[in-house]
Amino acid sequence: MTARVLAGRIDRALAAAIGCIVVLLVAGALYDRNFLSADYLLQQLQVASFLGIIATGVMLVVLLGHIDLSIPWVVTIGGMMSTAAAGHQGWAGALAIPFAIACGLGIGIANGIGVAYLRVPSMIFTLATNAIAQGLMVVHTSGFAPQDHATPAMHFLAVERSILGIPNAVWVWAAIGAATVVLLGRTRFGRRIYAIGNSERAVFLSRVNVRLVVVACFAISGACSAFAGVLLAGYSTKAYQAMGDPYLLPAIAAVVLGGTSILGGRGSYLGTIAGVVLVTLLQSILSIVQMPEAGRQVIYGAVVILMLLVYGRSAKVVS
Amino acid sequence: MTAVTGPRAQDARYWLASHRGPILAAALFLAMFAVFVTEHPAGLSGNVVNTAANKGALLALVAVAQTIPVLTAGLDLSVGSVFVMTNCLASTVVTGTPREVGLGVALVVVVGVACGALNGLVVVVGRLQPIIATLATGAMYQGIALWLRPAPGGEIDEDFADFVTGSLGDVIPFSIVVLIAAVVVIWVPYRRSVLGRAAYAIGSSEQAAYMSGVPIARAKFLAYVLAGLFAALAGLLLTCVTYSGEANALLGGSYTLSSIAAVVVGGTSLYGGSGGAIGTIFGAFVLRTIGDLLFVFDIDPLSQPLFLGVVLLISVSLGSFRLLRVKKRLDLYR
Amino acid sequence: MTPLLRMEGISKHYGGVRALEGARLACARGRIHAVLGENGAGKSTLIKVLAGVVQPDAGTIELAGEPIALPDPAAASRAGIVSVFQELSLLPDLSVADNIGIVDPPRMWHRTWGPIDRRAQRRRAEAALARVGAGDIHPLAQVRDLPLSRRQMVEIAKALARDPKLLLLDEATSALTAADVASVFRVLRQLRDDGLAIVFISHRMQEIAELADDCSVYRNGCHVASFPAGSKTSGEIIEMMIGREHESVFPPRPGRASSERPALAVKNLSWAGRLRNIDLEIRPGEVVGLGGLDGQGQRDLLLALFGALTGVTGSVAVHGVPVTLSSPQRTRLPGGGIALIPEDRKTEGLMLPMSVRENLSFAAIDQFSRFGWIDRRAEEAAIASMIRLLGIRADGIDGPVAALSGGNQQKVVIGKWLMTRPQIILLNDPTRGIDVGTKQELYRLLRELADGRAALLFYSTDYDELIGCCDRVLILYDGAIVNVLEGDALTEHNIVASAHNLTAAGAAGAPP
Amino acid sequence: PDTVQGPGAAPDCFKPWGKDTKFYQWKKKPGPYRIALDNGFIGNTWRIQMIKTAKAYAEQPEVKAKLKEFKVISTGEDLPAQIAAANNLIDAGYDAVIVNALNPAAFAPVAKKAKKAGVVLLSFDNVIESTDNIVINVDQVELGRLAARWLLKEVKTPGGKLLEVRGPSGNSVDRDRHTGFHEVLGKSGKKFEVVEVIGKWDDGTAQKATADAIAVHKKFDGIYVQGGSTGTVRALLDSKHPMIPISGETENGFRKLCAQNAAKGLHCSSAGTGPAQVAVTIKAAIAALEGEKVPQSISLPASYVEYPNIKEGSDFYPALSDNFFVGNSFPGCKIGLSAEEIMGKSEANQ
Ligand SMILES: Nc1ncnc2c1ncn2[C@@H]1O[C@H](COP(=O)(O)OP(=O)(O)OP(=O)(O)O)[C@@H](O)[C@H]1O
Ligand SMILES: Nc1ncnc2c1ncn2[C@@H]1O[C@H](COP(=O)(O)OP(=O)(O)OP(=O)(O)O)[C@@H](O)[C@H]1O
Ligand SMILES: [Mg+2]
Ligand SMILES: [Mg+2]
Repeated sequence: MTARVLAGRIDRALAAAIGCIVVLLVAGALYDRNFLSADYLLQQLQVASFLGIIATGVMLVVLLGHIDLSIPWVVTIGGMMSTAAAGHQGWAGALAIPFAIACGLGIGIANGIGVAYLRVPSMIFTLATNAIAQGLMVVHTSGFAPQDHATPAMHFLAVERSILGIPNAVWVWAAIGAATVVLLGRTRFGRRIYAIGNSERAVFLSRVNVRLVVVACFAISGACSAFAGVLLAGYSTKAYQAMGDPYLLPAIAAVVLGGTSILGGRGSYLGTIAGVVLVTLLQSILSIVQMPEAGRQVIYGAVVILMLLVYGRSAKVVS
Repeated sequence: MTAVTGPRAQDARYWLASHRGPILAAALFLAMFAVFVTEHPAGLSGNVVNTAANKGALLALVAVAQTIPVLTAGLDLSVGSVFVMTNCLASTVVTGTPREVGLGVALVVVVGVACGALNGLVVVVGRLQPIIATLATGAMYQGIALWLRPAPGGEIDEDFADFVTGSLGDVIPFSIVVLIAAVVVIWVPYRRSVLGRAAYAIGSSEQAAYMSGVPIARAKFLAYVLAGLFAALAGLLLTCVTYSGEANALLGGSYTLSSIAAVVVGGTSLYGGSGGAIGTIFGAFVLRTIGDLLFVFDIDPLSQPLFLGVVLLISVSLGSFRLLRVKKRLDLYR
Repeated sequence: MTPLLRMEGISKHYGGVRALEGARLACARGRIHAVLGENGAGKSTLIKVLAGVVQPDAGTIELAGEPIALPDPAAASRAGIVSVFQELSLLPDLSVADNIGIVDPPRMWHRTWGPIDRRAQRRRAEAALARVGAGDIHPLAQVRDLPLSRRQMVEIAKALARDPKLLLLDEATSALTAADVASVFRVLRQLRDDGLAIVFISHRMQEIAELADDCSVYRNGCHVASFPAGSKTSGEIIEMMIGREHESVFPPRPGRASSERPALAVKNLSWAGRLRNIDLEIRPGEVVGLGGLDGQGQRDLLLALFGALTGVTGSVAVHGVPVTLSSPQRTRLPGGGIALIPEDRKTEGLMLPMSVRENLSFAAIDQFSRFGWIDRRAEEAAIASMIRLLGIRADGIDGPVAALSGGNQQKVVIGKWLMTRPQIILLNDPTRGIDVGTKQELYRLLRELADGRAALLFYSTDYDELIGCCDRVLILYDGAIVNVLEGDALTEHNIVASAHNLTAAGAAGAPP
Repeated sequence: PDTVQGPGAAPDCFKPWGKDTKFYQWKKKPGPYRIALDNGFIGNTWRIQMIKTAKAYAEQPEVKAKLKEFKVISTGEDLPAQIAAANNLIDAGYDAVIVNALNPAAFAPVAKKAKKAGVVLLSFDNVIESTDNIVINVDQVELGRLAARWLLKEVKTPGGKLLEVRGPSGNSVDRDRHTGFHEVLGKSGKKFEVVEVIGKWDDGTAQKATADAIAVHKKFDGIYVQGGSTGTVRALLDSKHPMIPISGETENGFRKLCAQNAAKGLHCSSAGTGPAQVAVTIKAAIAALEGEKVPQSISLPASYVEYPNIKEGSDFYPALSDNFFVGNSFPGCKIGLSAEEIMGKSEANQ
């Protein structure tokens, strides 16, 4: 495999994802012209940005060769903690959003510690922290009957369109995305993420604090999810139980459809963006054309497999 | 290390080293179950054992299904969907005359095998990452389940169901007999077969296995087929437990995730190459007993999810005690 | 008589890289055929073509006069072609017995359908191990737990247990100690006399001289010449391999360094019963060797000094300053720190799918980054000079290292560490799988590093190397230093004698 | 139990489902009783509210006096675990077991077993489809019909486009409400095109689905949303779609939005089942254990309110959470304290 082949692979994922997006839009437009209206497209972008922010964290973790199944309830924690803090007077209320992100960060760090220090497979450690996060939120809701109304700031970030008529959520995602592109491509930390995904052992023997990088990635993932929870609360103007449930599998699917190897070490953020848009559009279009849930699931699965067959095949086993 | 170094003792040491996972899981299960039955007002009665067995056997079958692809360093995220889909199917076809019931059972098993075969094809011929390929096929099976059973219902031959979920002589739960039979008739021969060992070889190092001339494609394919088979057996058992079918995506999802946890608690490495069905079965029973602890400790109803989460976290982290014994830090990294 | 094997016009290209170009090889029954060539000459590719692992772009293969297709390793195996690959093909999680019996194991009840007969398999494994002289390996041991040299023995036993007609050994002895090599050679000669054809690849010239009946030399993917062994001097052979003249192998050793403060001083270092009370001192400019039978704690000692072990006791001082080596990060010290060239480059030294650039600069990335931001220009410049310094042959720096030949990969590993400008360099058998030409460059490089006031601790399984390169050699036995050889006492005889811990002090040169 | 003739105890509270509903009578057991609640899923507000109500009800002095133990077990989404929990509760000798079933069809074996063991089995909300237990529920099909009737009344045009935001696929309540809704529409003789999307009773999902539907179809004449009604109204408001009649569930947030926007022309009807039905179920359990006659199937009144009657303080509570389910008062049942009070109290603690 030469660099060109490798680069070609990533480009192919991106190109295929974009191709699929175009096909979906055309198919949608054949069903109803309004699919191509700016209204509809901007709305998809707005909704995609919530998923995109979550997928950003997921991608970092997947690049390490791990997975984060605690997404659903960390999103919920983000929403519920921000609204709960907003209910307080004074500085606690003002710091609602940072507070929620800090909560996500905390769970992310716990995930990282479990994975990096206790060496529990991420797939089940994060499963357990997800269960704990859910337990905490049930206790939280039942205990103090907390405030769960979103603040104007949250609503502003999630829904309003301040610049060029583009939803603020999209700008937020763009900023996070740009930071991620830089982080992955231009920084030492980014190098280390890819390297750990390829050979943790070699990275350890290169005097890198592997555990710290792993903890950092899980922490970022937790923070991203919690922040997405804040935006979702802003979108719905409230936080509620299980609000993160619909985001786990789409986030993973988006990352993988964007060409990131689920085994880690390979992937580009541009691909993830395309994956997020693709998944969002696919869900939306299947919903609009009133495909019954049964058919929707079958088509969803088939599309994922077909797309991966186009570009996601692994190399044959030869030296 | 022991001071004994005779050849027997040495063999025993190697045996112990390679079976540590199942032994630990079994010990954990026995301890938890002992606490549960001593606290249960009915004690160690046939009914209590039967209830625990039925509940445990369901997850155990799904988790065994998960184990086999995991041994090849794969993963089958569709086991839960196949479980649910075969449940929906069985609630339609396993009814009528004894002959029809028999044919129905056979059909359910065949469909499970077919799902496994499709997974196998996608993974082997399509060369897709199993985790994502089975996520996608899982969605498809879930869709088919919804199509088969748009709302909960259906029926199953009640005599058949009662027999399967009952106890032999009110002592030995039949579901345990099914489980043991599955191990003896399917797992053990598989473990001893060339293709079974090939699964371990692939999980250990696919590259090396290929270079050694191990039949990779056939072994992987078979692993997914067996996963489908075991998931279908679980779906059948679920139908017997519930007398009905339901295309519940949440149920499938929770079984898929629990099955992975059971595999890990049972001592099988998610990286493939080591472990096995016996450990997984105990792992599944450990997980199932966690829920029973709600019975034992009087926990505030709204704190129960938190309690379950904490116990789950502790049980999956128990394995990290082995880290204390690791002398070579390098060995922590793969 | 037609040779057992004849390959003609074999070509293989990887993208723009030419691995083989019209190569040929013929070898006869009852002969050991050595294949020689520098790193990247295409030897392994040739073997992989024969083993069915790699499909050639062009060319024909005949076995016993019949054309044969080898679409996959299983086909080669059926044809009686069995290989020991440069990267071992063992299954780390399986037992030694399972590994040896992985293909076509003995079965109970029925020859094709019966379950595997584990007892018979174990007996077979024990016999195969005993035959190559590795009876010390327990058949139930997991391969993962064996040191590299034992694994290599298992791999050879596995190959022999398959009753080959044609046996291919690609650097099968690269990690073996002299004693193991001797017993393997005994078996190989026996097999040759039984009528097997054997293809043998090694970078150790003395092994070729000792074993080969015929030789074929390759260069840049092309066949250069074939001739009976002994008809050419080793100087001539090396010239054919590297295409230029070849000088004396080891660079001259300067006299002993002055009695200045040691760069590395270790006192009473012990670990887990595997290292016992190790005392050693290395001064700047010194190259100290670690010798002895393989698995006597040499590798553990290097790992301990690199902070990769837990529970190490004793004291370590670098330039007189006591340090706690509780993790590799701690070996990053002011003024350069400690570097370790690890044992297994594929899993420990490199991130194979990543580019040459990313691998080379990985350990030294701090030098090219400010606040975590990488200065790509500075990085590129440093990489370019390192590639020049080591003569790394790569198709640009943005291709994956996986595409480099074994020897070039090893150079990348070394380059990666040299970029950190270490003051203490720990080398774990760094010349494994490196051709003579490169080896020689490496020896020169080590000496230059020492001259640049680095302190080197050098473990090698090759005694000549220890003798030629080191100022002093510490012989380890069972985790303890049993002898220190230097000056005139540094001879092969003394190394072998003290490696087996046979010598009372004085019999083979007293330690200073 | 014996099958007996009505009328049963507390006829204002335990209203028989239909004319031919049987009445059950168990032998009077000496109190105090051990009663257990076997709950499945817990991760949503409705369930949390339900459990809090159950606990609070069991703590009321007159109820507490009759109870030796009130145990609650939540098993999560895992159906077999919920079945096993029910079996364990029966084996452990609880006098009555109450189930909110994950799958209504799946508890037939449990009902069989309870009958054999002489344990009183009751179910509510997602009720057990078996005559071997006492069923307490709101008529879900009727809820669908109610929505359709109201929309037919509000939508003045002879036809048009309606949006139906449905619940999770495969669920029996979703099916029932959908059936009732279409039954009435079908019989109305008007020509409506119904666009169905899936909101999964989840505000976020419903909001997205509604927003997408509006963006593509541009104009609807009315909406029926089974759950996640707050999200649907949000999407309507965010899209600047003209106000249209919406029939939704009983979320406090939904009713708040309706009241706030009523002046702008937003007309709503809100119908559903409050979590306080658990208290009615406990009451029925005690009645059965005390040897009273109890209908096998009890019909609870739906909490229903429509424009312009949505009143602050009785139909919605500005101080309470949007996620709160209103409509918990069952006047005939004299439950003693309403869920509003339970939630309101802890709200005040803050
Ligand atoms: N650009 C960055 N963005 C975000 N986090 C970073 C960045 N660079 C480093 N980090 C985080 O900070 C940690 C410390 O960085 P640094 O590169 O100094 O680690 P190190 O050199 O391995 O550690 P040390 O030398 O202190 O033992 C990293 O492991 C990583 O988790
Ligand atoms: N998979 C591959 N992709 C791209 N290039 C490859 C691949 N495998 C080998 N090559 C290239 O083919 C050439 C021959 O490699 P080969 O491994 O056969 O060399 P070798 O003679 O065995 O060298 P060494 O002595 O270092 O093992 C090298 O230039 C190498 O870079
Ligand atoms: Mg080679
Ligand atoms: Mg080599």
